[in-house]
Amino acid sequence: MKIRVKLFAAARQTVGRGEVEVELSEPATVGQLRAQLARQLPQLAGLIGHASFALDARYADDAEPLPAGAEVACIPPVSGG
Amino acid sequence: MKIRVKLFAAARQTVGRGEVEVELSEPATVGQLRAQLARQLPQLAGLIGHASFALDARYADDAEPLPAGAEVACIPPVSGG
Amino acid sequence: MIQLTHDPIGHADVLQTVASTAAGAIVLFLGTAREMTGGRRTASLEYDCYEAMAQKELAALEAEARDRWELVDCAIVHRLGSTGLGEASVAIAVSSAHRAAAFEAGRWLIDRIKEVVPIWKKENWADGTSQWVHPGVGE
Amino acid sequence: MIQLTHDPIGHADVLQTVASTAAGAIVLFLGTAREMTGGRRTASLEYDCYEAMAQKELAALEAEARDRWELVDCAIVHRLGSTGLGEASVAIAVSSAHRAAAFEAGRWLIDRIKEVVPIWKKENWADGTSQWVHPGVGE
Repeated sequence: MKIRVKLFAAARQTVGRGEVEVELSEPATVGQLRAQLARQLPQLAGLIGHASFALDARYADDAEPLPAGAEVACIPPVSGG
Repeated sequence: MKIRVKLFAAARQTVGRGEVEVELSEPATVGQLRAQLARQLPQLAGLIGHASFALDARYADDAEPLPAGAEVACIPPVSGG
Repeated sequence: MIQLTHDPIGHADVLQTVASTAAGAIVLFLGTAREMTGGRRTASLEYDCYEAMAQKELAALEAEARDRWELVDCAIVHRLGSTGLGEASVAIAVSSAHRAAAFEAGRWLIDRIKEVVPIWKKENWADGTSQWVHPGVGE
Repeated sequence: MIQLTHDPIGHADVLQTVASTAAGAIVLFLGTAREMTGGRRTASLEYDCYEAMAQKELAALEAEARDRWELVDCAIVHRLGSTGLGEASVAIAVSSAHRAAAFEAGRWLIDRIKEVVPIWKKENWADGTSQWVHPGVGE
């Protein structure tokens, strides 16, 4: 399945856009998405290793399944406030 | 010696003015002033027992001597803020 | 900056006093006149003050706070006289490079002010009675 | 009240939001853009945000704060986009009957915001370089 992943901050800047598409075999977990995203964007591998992921705007563990149609986002360590 | 004592809050309201005069034999301490003030204003004895005293706008212990000419104030428990 | 005032406290001015590009954090504390206390309704508050001593004590607390924490700036304003419901009786603003100092100094200042600064509050109750507040003194 | 805004934060409005005659204490925290960080000079900050999620996370933090402490009201505003030196990036206002709750909730909220809310800061350094801040990620 194709997953669109939202990118922010350094990830968005490095890639040059706010979203990337990742191809994963079904069923897939957040952890498999993380691994595939790091392979696809080696220049972001360090950041992706420290990032969290969100499904439908909610933090998700690596073990969670990726439901089809979910809004997926890569959340590098935050620095607001 | 005659000591003028500034009064505030409930003490000022009860006495009806912001200052009272107390007669003490010299030399006198803050503690002796406290005792004499309570005798002179029995309606304030409870408050005076819980009050602090200030000499020249600085908290003073009962043991401190009363210097002639100091500005003396009775400081009942505070409730600002 | 220490101020005793019979006018309403302008918290924007107090914040402005401590603002700085050296600060990463500002904490403003406002003590405000609450309507209900232990089931009784307040109509207004009134503050009495030994002004010369309150100035000294507040300045000493500001100096001690600057000693204990790395502050950029510090301002304390206390209202005197009649204070309406919801109005601020005290404003404390503290700025610092990092937030811990501003929070800790702000909290410490209001705690100490309530212990040592010669200012007294009178509750003007809605039932028409009134009462000077002297903590620890039996009624 | 939760708000994400590209405009300068009006702290008077934020305070107004939490003001109440039920409150005896208001704590306002402002995070402000500091000029010097570890010896380097900042020209401005810029904030990126995953807005849908930040709204949810901020609302969850507000709800948890109201659960943990007896609050009268609570307001959180975060600035997005370019933020000049001295300007506020975040404002948190908490009102409560007694001061302990307002101080503790205010401190807890800013600590938690810095841990979980998907907002990111870019330092635009005065030397013309810039850098997104991702704590814990090696440079």
